[in-house]
Amino acid sequence: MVLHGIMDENCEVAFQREVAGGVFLLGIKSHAIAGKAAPGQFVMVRVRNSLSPLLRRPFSICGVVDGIIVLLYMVVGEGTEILSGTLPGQRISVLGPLGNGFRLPSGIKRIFLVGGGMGIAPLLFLAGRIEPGHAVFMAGYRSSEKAVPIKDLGLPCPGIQLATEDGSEGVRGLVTDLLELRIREDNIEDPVVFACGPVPMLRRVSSLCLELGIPCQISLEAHMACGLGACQGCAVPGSKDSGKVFFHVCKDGPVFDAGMISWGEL
Amino acid sequence: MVLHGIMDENCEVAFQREVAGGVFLLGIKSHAIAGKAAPGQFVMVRVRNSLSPLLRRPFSICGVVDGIIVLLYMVVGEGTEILSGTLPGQRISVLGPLGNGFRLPSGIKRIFLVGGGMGIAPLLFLAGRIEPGHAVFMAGYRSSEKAVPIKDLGLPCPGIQLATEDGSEGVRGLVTDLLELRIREDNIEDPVVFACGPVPMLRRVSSLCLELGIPCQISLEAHMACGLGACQGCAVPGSKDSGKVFFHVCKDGPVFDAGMISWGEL
Amino acid sequence: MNAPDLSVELGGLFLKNPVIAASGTFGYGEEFSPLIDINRLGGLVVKGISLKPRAGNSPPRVVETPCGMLNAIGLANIGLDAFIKDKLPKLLKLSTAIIVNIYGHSLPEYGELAGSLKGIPGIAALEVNISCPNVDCGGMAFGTDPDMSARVTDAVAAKADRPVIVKLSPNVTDIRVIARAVEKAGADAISLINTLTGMAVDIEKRAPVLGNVSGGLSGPAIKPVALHMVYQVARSVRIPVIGMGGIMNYRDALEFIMAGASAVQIGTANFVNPGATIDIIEGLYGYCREKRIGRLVDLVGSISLPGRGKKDLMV
Amino acid sequence: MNAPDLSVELGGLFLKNPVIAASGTFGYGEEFSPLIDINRLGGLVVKGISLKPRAGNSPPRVVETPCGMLNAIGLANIGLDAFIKDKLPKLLKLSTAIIVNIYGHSLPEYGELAGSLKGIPGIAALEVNISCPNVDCGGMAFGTDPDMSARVTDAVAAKADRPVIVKLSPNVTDIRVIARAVEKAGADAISLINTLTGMAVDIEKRAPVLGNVSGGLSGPAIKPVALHMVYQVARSVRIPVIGMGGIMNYRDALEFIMAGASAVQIGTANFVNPGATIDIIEGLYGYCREKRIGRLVDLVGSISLPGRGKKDLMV
Ligand SMILES: Cc1cc2nc3c(=O)[nH]c(=O)nc-3n(C[C@H](O)[C@H](O)[C@H](O)COP(=O)(O)OP(=O)(O)OC[C@H]3O[C@@H](n4cnc5c(N)ncnc54)[C@H](O)[C@@H]3O)c2cc1C
Ligand SMILES: Cc1cc2nc3c(=O)[nH]c(=O)nc-3n(C[C@H](O)[C@H](O)[C@H](O)COP(=O)(O)OP(=O)(O)OC[C@H]3O[C@@H](n4cnc5c(N)ncnc54)[C@H](O)[C@@H]3O)c2cc1C
Ligand SMILES: Cc1cc2nc3c(=O)[nH]c(=O)nc-3n(C[C@H](O)[C@H](O)[C@H](O)COP(=O)(O)O)c2cc1C
Ligand SMILES: Cc1cc2nc3c(=O)[nH]c(=O)nc-3n(C[C@H](O)[C@H](O)[C@H](O)COP(=O)(O)O)c2cc1C
Ligand code: FES
Ligand code: FES
Repeated sequence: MVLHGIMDENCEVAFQREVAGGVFLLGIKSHAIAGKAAPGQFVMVRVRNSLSPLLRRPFSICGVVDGIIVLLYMVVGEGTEILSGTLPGQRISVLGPLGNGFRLPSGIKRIFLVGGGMGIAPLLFLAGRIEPGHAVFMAGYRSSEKAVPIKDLGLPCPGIQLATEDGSEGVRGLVTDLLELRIREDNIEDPVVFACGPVPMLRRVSSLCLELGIPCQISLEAHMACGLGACQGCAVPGSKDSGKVFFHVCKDGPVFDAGMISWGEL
Repeated sequence: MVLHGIMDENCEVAFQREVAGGVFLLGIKSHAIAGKAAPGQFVMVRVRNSLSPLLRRPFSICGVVDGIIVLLYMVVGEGTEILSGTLPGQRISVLGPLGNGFRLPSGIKRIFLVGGGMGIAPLLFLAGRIEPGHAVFMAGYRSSEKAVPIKDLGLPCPGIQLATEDGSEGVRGLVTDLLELRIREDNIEDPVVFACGPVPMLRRVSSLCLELGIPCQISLEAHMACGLGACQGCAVPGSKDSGKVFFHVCKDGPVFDAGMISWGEL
Repeated sequence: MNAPDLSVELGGLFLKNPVIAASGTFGYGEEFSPLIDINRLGGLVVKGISLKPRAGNSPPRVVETPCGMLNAIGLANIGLDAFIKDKLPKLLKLSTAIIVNIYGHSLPEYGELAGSLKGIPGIAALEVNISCPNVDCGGMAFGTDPDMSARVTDAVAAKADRPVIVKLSPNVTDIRVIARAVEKAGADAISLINTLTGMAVDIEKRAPVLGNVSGGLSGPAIKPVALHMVYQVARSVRIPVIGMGGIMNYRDALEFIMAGASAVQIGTANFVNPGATIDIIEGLYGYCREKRIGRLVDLVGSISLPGRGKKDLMV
Repeated sequence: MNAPDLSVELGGLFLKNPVIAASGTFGYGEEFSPLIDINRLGGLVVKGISLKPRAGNSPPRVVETPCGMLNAIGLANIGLDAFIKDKLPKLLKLSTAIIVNIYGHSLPEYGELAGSLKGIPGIAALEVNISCPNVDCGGMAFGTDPDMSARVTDAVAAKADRPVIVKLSPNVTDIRVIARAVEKAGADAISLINTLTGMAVDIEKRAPVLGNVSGGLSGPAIKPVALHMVYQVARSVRIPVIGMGGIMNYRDALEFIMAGASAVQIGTANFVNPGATIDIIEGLYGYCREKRIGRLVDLVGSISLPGRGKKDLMV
């Protein structure tokens, strides 16, 4: 599902809010990009008009509300630090929507959305497109401080099962344990898994789903220069089955069937 | 008059105000630097905490009020553009006070302060140290839009004679014409000239004063890296009389006796 | 005043304006077509093509550095046959000069590439990459040795039926020597610079960031180095020079043109601003109009050098 | 845990920590003494000294570039005699290693400089600049040729009675060749990199910005190039390597150390942050404490290289 109509727009910031420790919800006005965006797609943001940082930063689209693209991001380095200082009314350059996006299955399925950390961002957008009651949303964090209060984001909000590694909120443990428990023990008909998060988590989700024969789409990250498929910078190794040595996250992805990726090399 | 006690301080911005088209008055809180600063000295400002722009920007100290260093600057490039966006309460790193400063003559003299454009900045500081009535302040600008409303700066304010090149305010012409008129025609006892501004203006002032045997101190600019006399980047050619091939603006200057400089090479 | 004339001629290659998208940063053109009107470009250099397809290096392949980026793509490309079959037909529908960037692992491979592209109508020129630092066999070795550079140039020029641009590596002691060698060997134009070799270390992992350890540095960080080499080469050869390295806007482009470049290529800037090429064309146009410059070519190499002044005087 | 040990030994030169102020950026030390406690530095390299005083190049001498700066100071210095008489006595009162950077216009001059500094107690080491790109006679020529580099090294080592550090130019095709040549000729340590040659054009004046046309590029922009050369040289010689080029903070310093540098020099960063050297010492100290690293030297060259992975595979 490669979409056309990519735009580079100098957009006004609608809102910027710290929703958890170092985690920000950013609203950017762009009817054009918002109108085309599909769950799983991302944008490349120029955090300021300067030679440093030089490259744009990729962020998943977390939702679209009234012509506003919503991003959910964590401050991890200089780029996100600068971005978090951008105020409503200021303008930033946004390139998108980029990438393929998730493919929702037809027919009634039991859909598991499994997000680790900021990996919940594209899944929240996806959740909004699924009929209520058909999806289970599982989110995992290190600790409660980093846990995003999903209900307060102003986005269509699924019911959430939470896991924290230190047990400070929700179930103690990894979100993959949550998933494994549900998926192995319950008698679930036609489950489908969508996952996004850190590589070790995705590796675990993938192997679980591959083992159980459950369809699974994961969204990957890679360092990017262009986001457009032009530079070939964002390579990830393809599995033997995929028939490809490398995929490019920005164009072939960021969403891949779990079986396409050579997890051992990632 | 080389002063010691240079400091590098991360200072709070006290105020920032656009006083003319693209000209800003910036107040920076530093009791330490303000306490040591003398007219003619300058500071090196890091316009933001980032690798680009890399180097600090030099600005003359325009005045000192209640532990606040006041700078008057014009937006000409990226550094000054960024600086002009700094808001009260934010912090910027300031290195100073640097350079030698003006040497006020002893005894009663007739003091002419001649500033072109932003060259008025160090002269305003100097004017505040001269007994009222002993100094004539002449300021020249391209046009009235760029003319700084000196009375509104909140600094000790001398009487001003204004020249604009287009005649839109004050006398039409160059500030050097004003000076020449006064200095040649009036019967002035013991005149002394202090000047700061663009090189062509300073060249004219210097040759006039050298011709008439009037003591003249001028403040020069040069591209700087360190501001401390360490890099030797800020060289200006010395006159034959000076006995030096080059002076360094940051350490030997920025204030020089007009006769020390090889004006033809500048 | 008439509209300024931005057109240039580069050793038989005619461009409507001097702004060319650089190899490896513009894909096969189509990637940017949703964003800009590619027909407005002076030209477009495609990603470097080899005889056989190549998958490229292990990731990570790109990393940001201060005002620049390192890439170790490893010359990943679809190979000559797929290029001619799948990409070229679309490219040749564009009304901009299509320049095919080629590289080989041996002299015969370079010759074979040039031979295979012979006779295909529409290809405006060949750009010969003797300078990519990412492939341990070939690449580097050719471009850093004047003799090998000349032999590659000769191998391509002997087979090519259109202008041959040789693209130089900056990772050399004296680039003028290489430039003169390829000029003598039959190059119609020279382009420079390719990337400087560099590296980044991940101090958390205590490992190189790039899967390939080292990579090529591009972007504004290298502009001063590129500009100096363009200046040096332009004064050392009679064939036209195409300058690149960190050009982000029309002012940067003018620096290269005034230093001696007849045309410029835009690489990394496309990632930061996909409209960079168009903005630069418009900027050059506006500059010429404002300064009443009838033909942009009159600016080429127009800097005046300072007198000796007090340089190197004893105190 | 005990306090981490930051001390290093560089071919007979002992430093309490691996952070050294780089030549030309720290004057003769006194310029920074109002701002930092110079005694805390591992060492301090003075501005390059020649036999006779030199006034240096015509201004402008410095210009900012993206994440970097160009300088064309032209090795302005007070000359050997004035240095020994006026500057050295004050310097030798400091409790940090004083390293004297020297350069000559001929082999005998290099030898004479080393000879004149012989026997002066307190000088910790000589750093031989064979790499300054700003002087048209000498400088460049020595450092870009392995043979000449070796002969300069030999000339100095023959006369010197303390460790000889040879400082390499990055403006070469293969820096490993030069490094091995100076090692063989008797260098006790190697420092690198000096500046990359670069240029800037003033498009308003249509002239080079620098009075000297070209200058040396330093600062963060060159860090990737410097890091790669340090990595290469550290793997090619047995003598210790001192790394520099764009180090702004302790994380940058760690990149160089992990890539193979036993010590680092801090240049341009001193202009941006006069406390840079001290901040870096404290940063390294804090890092070692946090990571429970007893001796910083254990980090030298500690990066692990990736397996070949899929590098250079065909599709
Ligand atoms: C398709 C995609 C979607 C993403 N969606 C989100 C999201 O919704 N929310 C969120 O918080 N983060 C997301 N990320 C990660 C985000 O791009 C990085 O956290 C961000 O680029 C870090 O920039 P920095 O300057 O703060 O960090 P630095 O570490 O200083 O960045 C240095 C360089 O590395 C790159 N980089 C660093 N970390 C990553 C990473 N994880 N992935 C890709 N490049 C990286 C940066 O883009 C930059 O070029 C996404 C990444 C990708 C590829
Ligand atoms: C001792 C001294 C005192 C000064 N006092 C004042 C003052 O009171 N008010 C004021 O408005 N300006 C003053 N200037 C000039 C001021 O430093 C420059 O306008 C400023 O550095 C421009 O920075 P930019 O990034 O906006 O411009 P850019 O042109 O983008 O700067 C690029 C580089 O060139 C340097 N540069 C550019 N113009 C000058 C210049 N005229 N002098 C020195 N370096 C320059 C910058 O510092 C920077 O390193 C003074 C300069 C000196 C040397
Ligand atoms: C991601 C990337 C891939 C590149 N691939 C090629 C290539 O295949 N062939 C080539 O000759 N140059 C290649 N280059 C070099 C550029 O064409 C250009 O010479 C260099 O990046 C300097 O210009 P810039 O600073 O404007 O990017 C590549 C550069 C980048 C950044
Ligand atoms: C203004 C300036 C003057 C320099 N003078 C000398 C010198 O006299 N001798 C020398 O060996 N290196 C000299 N250098 C080079 C530095 O010592 C250092 O090698 C280079 O700047 C790279 O390090 P950096 O990026 O940390 O500045 C000078 C550098 C600068 C910026
Ligand atoms: S980021 Fe350029 S191809 Fe994916
Ligand atoms: S700016 Fe460094 S010596 Fe004057």
